[in-house]
Amino acid sequence: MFKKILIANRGEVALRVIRACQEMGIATVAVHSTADADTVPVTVADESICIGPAPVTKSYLNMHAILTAAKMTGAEAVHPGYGFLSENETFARLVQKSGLVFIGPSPDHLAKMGQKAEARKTMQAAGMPILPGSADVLPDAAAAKSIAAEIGYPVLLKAAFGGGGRGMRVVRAESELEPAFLQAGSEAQIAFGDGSMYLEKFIEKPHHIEIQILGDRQGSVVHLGERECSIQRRHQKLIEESPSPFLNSDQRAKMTEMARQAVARIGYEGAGTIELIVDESGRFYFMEMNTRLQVEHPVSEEITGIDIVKEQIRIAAGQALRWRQSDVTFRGHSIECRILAEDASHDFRPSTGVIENLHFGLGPGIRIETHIYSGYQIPATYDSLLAKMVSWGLTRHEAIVRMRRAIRETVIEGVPTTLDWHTRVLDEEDFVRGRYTTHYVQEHRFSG
Amino acid sequence: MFKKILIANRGEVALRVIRACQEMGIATVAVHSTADADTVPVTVADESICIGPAPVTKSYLNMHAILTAAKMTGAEAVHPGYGFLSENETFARLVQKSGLVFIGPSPDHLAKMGQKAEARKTMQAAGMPILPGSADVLPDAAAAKSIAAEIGYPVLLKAAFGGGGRGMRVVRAESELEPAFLQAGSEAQIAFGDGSMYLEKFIEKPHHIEIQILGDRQGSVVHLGERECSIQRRHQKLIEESPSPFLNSDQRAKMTEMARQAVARIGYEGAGTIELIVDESGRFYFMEMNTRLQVEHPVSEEITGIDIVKEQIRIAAGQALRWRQSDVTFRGHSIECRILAEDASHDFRPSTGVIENLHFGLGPGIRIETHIYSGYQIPATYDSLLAKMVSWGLTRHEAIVRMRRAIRETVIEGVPTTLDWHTRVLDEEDFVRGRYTTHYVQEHRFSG
Amino acid sequence: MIRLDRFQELLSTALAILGDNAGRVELSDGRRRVRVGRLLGQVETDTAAPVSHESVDLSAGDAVEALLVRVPGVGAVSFRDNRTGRPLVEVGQRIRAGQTLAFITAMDVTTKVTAPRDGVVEEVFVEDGDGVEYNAPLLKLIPIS
Amino acid sequence: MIRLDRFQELLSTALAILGDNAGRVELSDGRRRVRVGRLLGQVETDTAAPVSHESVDLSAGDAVEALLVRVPGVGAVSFRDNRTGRPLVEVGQRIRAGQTLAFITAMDVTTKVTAPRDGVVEEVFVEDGDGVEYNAPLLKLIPIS
Repeated sequence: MFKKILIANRGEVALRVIRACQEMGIATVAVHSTADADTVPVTVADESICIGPAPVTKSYLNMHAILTAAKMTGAEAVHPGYGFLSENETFARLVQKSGLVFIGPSPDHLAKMGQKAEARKTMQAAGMPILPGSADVLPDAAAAKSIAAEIGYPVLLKAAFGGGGRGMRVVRAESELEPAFLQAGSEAQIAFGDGSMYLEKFIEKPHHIEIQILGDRQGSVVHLGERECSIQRRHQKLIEESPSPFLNSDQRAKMTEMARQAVARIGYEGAGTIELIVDESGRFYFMEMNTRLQVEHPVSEEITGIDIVKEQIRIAAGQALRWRQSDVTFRGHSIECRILAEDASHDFRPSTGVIENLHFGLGPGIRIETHIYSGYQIPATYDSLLAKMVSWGLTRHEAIVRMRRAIRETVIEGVPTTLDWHTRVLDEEDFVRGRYTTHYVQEHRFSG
Repeated sequence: MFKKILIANRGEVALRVIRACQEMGIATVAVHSTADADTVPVTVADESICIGPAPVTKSYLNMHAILTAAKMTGAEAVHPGYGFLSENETFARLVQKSGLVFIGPSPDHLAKMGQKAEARKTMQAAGMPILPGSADVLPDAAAAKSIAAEIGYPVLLKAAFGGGGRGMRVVRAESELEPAFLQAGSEAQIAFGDGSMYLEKFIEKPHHIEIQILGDRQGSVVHLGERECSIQRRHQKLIEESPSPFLNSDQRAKMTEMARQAVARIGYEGAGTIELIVDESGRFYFMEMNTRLQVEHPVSEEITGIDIVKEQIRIAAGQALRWRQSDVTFRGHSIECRILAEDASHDFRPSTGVIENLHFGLGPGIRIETHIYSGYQIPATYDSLLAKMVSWGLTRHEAIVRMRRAIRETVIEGVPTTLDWHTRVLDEEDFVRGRYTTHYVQEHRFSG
Repeated sequence: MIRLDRFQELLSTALAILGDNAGRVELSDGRRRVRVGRLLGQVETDTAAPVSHESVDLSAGDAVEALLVRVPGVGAVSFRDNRTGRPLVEVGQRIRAGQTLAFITAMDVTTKVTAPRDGVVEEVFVEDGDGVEYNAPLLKLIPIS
Repeated sequence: MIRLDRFQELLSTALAILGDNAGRVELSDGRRRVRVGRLLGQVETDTAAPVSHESVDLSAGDAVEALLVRVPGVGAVSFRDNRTGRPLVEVGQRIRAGQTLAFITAMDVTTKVTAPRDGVVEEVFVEDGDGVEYNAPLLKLIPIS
């Protein structure tokens, strides 16, 4: 096992990884920017090194400085957390070249999964269903029609270089396809200078569901169940839970096992997540694979009892998984609320400031993951995540009422937060019944 | 289900019960003395009533005031917590007579288990082994000899009205019995004015192990496993864990099942605890039954996932248990450290003062049960419990390292606490190996 | 009750705005929240009620420190003589030391509250029939020597 | 390094007491604990070393505000000319703007640290060969106009 690990991250995830290391008897090195000098991870780590000024390109994305810090402190491995360099192939190769261990998958897997098209091709070959559509740019409306006829309406026309909804059309009937193809194409031509179009199956009421995977170097792979992550706005998740209230046990068994086998087939090692889009009827399609720790990993830890960060470290040190799939047990239900320094009543506008009063509701079934404290100055440079409040209950109902109770006792003063927004969602009928899709946030706007 | 419950207690347990009620959608009434007016349970309860001045006889033991408060607020049931009136038969009867529900066993069971001799007789009849000894006062040394010969040496001679070790002798061989009997008898005569002596089996290396029981009104009883509570000084527990590191699975299965059946035989309802003394070889004897919630109940909750306080409330409302014994699952290991406002380097001298800085180490596998906050004034009138830190891990090792890590991050300033003492124990070899008896605290004195 | 004293004005305002239908009022001092149910709400509202000074002129007594008579135990307050049904005290009334001011009834046990010294009733904080906490302010006396 | 500035004196004292064998020093400001490993310890110890003022008399410069030259990036410090091996700077030495003060080497890349203006070296905070953090104080210059 490693004697010393450098954590190439900040905030709550840096603290999470440091704690795992401490529990394993591994010394820790926290690297930080000048803006983060006074933060909790820096304080609780055994050693800390300032690697640069506040801007991420000069600190947390500064590979050279991070590797130098690792060398200077004699760290044997680097844990990248999530975000920043966690899925960066070049960094993983540099870490290896420096004679250190990158706590994550191989650079090859990072590279493969880092490109969407390549990832889908790989996982399709490994047995995962892929959202049906045109593999390439459509030459004309006739080609679009023929593919649409094959996969069935509704379909989504997408500009190859598009974004922000421009050059995008949902087409529900064949008669609408040709005009939509021409309109969207010229819109894309004007907006992006390229009118190339793709087409894919349109999912009316999509669920974002992901499967947590652990694979070791010996080729064993287990899944830790799924996470329902459909409560999001602009791909920023706000609430996650496990198990998904939407799936029945057959659907669950099928998708987790299929993901597990596909990951085993590609020889993946470390923690990873298979992201699926799931339609109303439970049909699911591989979207992408996240080759790192996820922000929402605690909900899987709560229901399985397995510490995912410690497993990442053990796998990176060459140890075999201590469980077969049948040894992994699932108990109860867990929910995570990402408490953000954002003003939900103003379209989740990020805010900065100083945390003036801080008190978390604790007690049975409540886990708090946070780096903030009373007096903490939120730097404007980084993301707005203040704390992850995680509840566990024997039933989904119990997980919800515990979360409500913990949030009600929680006080975070000094900056606007999403605490009130989360409270509203936890009381809202569709959420309580577990009937929601990725449209939830835009369909449920709560006034301030 | 009840619409409103009055909590006849204070401190962390009052908060614990209020939280359970809130999670069940039940309104709460906190009663408090003038000394506790500004405490957290009073603040988070829906209503609060000051019932008297600081001295417990005028507030938390003031049955009349508590019942008046219940009537005034329209509470339908009273939860007594632990300590205070929780095992008071008269109070339970008064609550019933007032048309309210006492959340606990029947007054008859409180009465029966409240008297040690009666309790042992009842539980022996229900099938529990009892520590062998003289049922009555010994007439002379000859009688002592004959009983000792029957139960085997070593035996313990005890003054009927003794205390503090006086009039007490461990006798290891028959030749020593007569002189010891005479000496102890005259010692007791001088000290207590009565030389009457009992004799019982002496356990060299005793374990204090207890079985958590839940019984409903329909006659179903389940156990939630055992708790090892041997880390104690003068019957004040300091660390508890579940499962016991001392027992093997056969011993565990035998004693939990035997306790479960005995409790079912006496028709007990509510939460209760069968306290056992266990010798080196795993032989166990019933000592007493606690007819209430225990301070250390969280460790059983952590490994079973069952919320004991909510079950107490459901049982009191007449609901049947939702599990048979085979449905109760056990996962991992849990440890509780009772953080006290006591100076461990001065023989656990209690201290008072104001909590100046307060920060609990949180994160994976850590649960905190506390009523204190930064600025909290510890009243001299009540007990010294500041917080219960509870850790859970997939293994005992993980539960220990998580607790160590959480304590290391914890800061409680303003008063001496047992944090350092707990840290020492968590690092000490006998504890780490799980090899300890009730003699642990006196055998391991750590210098300040 | 004690812990709410400092919020008295705020509470009175809040309850005045909300009117009689206010089932519950919540105040926050930052770290903690204080919730007050109907019972306490009523008690506090009374402090905002106009006080009349009819029978005695108190202008000379302004410099004298008022004496707060507190509730000796949880229960229901009665300000009436239980034989005659007549009021025991009224604002502005002159009281002698030892005179009965109120009865507190709890679970069929009634406790008499008597005046600690001679004085004039300046303010009454609770209404006849209200449930009160231990140590809650009952009424204010302006001592007369 | 920045966060330790305020503890500098305490640290120096602690390290002086513990001597060279101090593997780790821990300070607590109440809420949090600060642990410093070997590396930082060494850096900080140097500030406690006696400073000699041999080559230049600085008595006239006392009123001039000293200029702190900081480390531009994580790496190992070299105070020697890599051709001649001779020291680049010494305490009391006079320095011209643009003159090389030190080299910071990190992963085979070497960065030159130059003097921002003319001045006299008053204090050097790190030793040749030390590993340093970004923004750590390297040396103090007394500007000469």
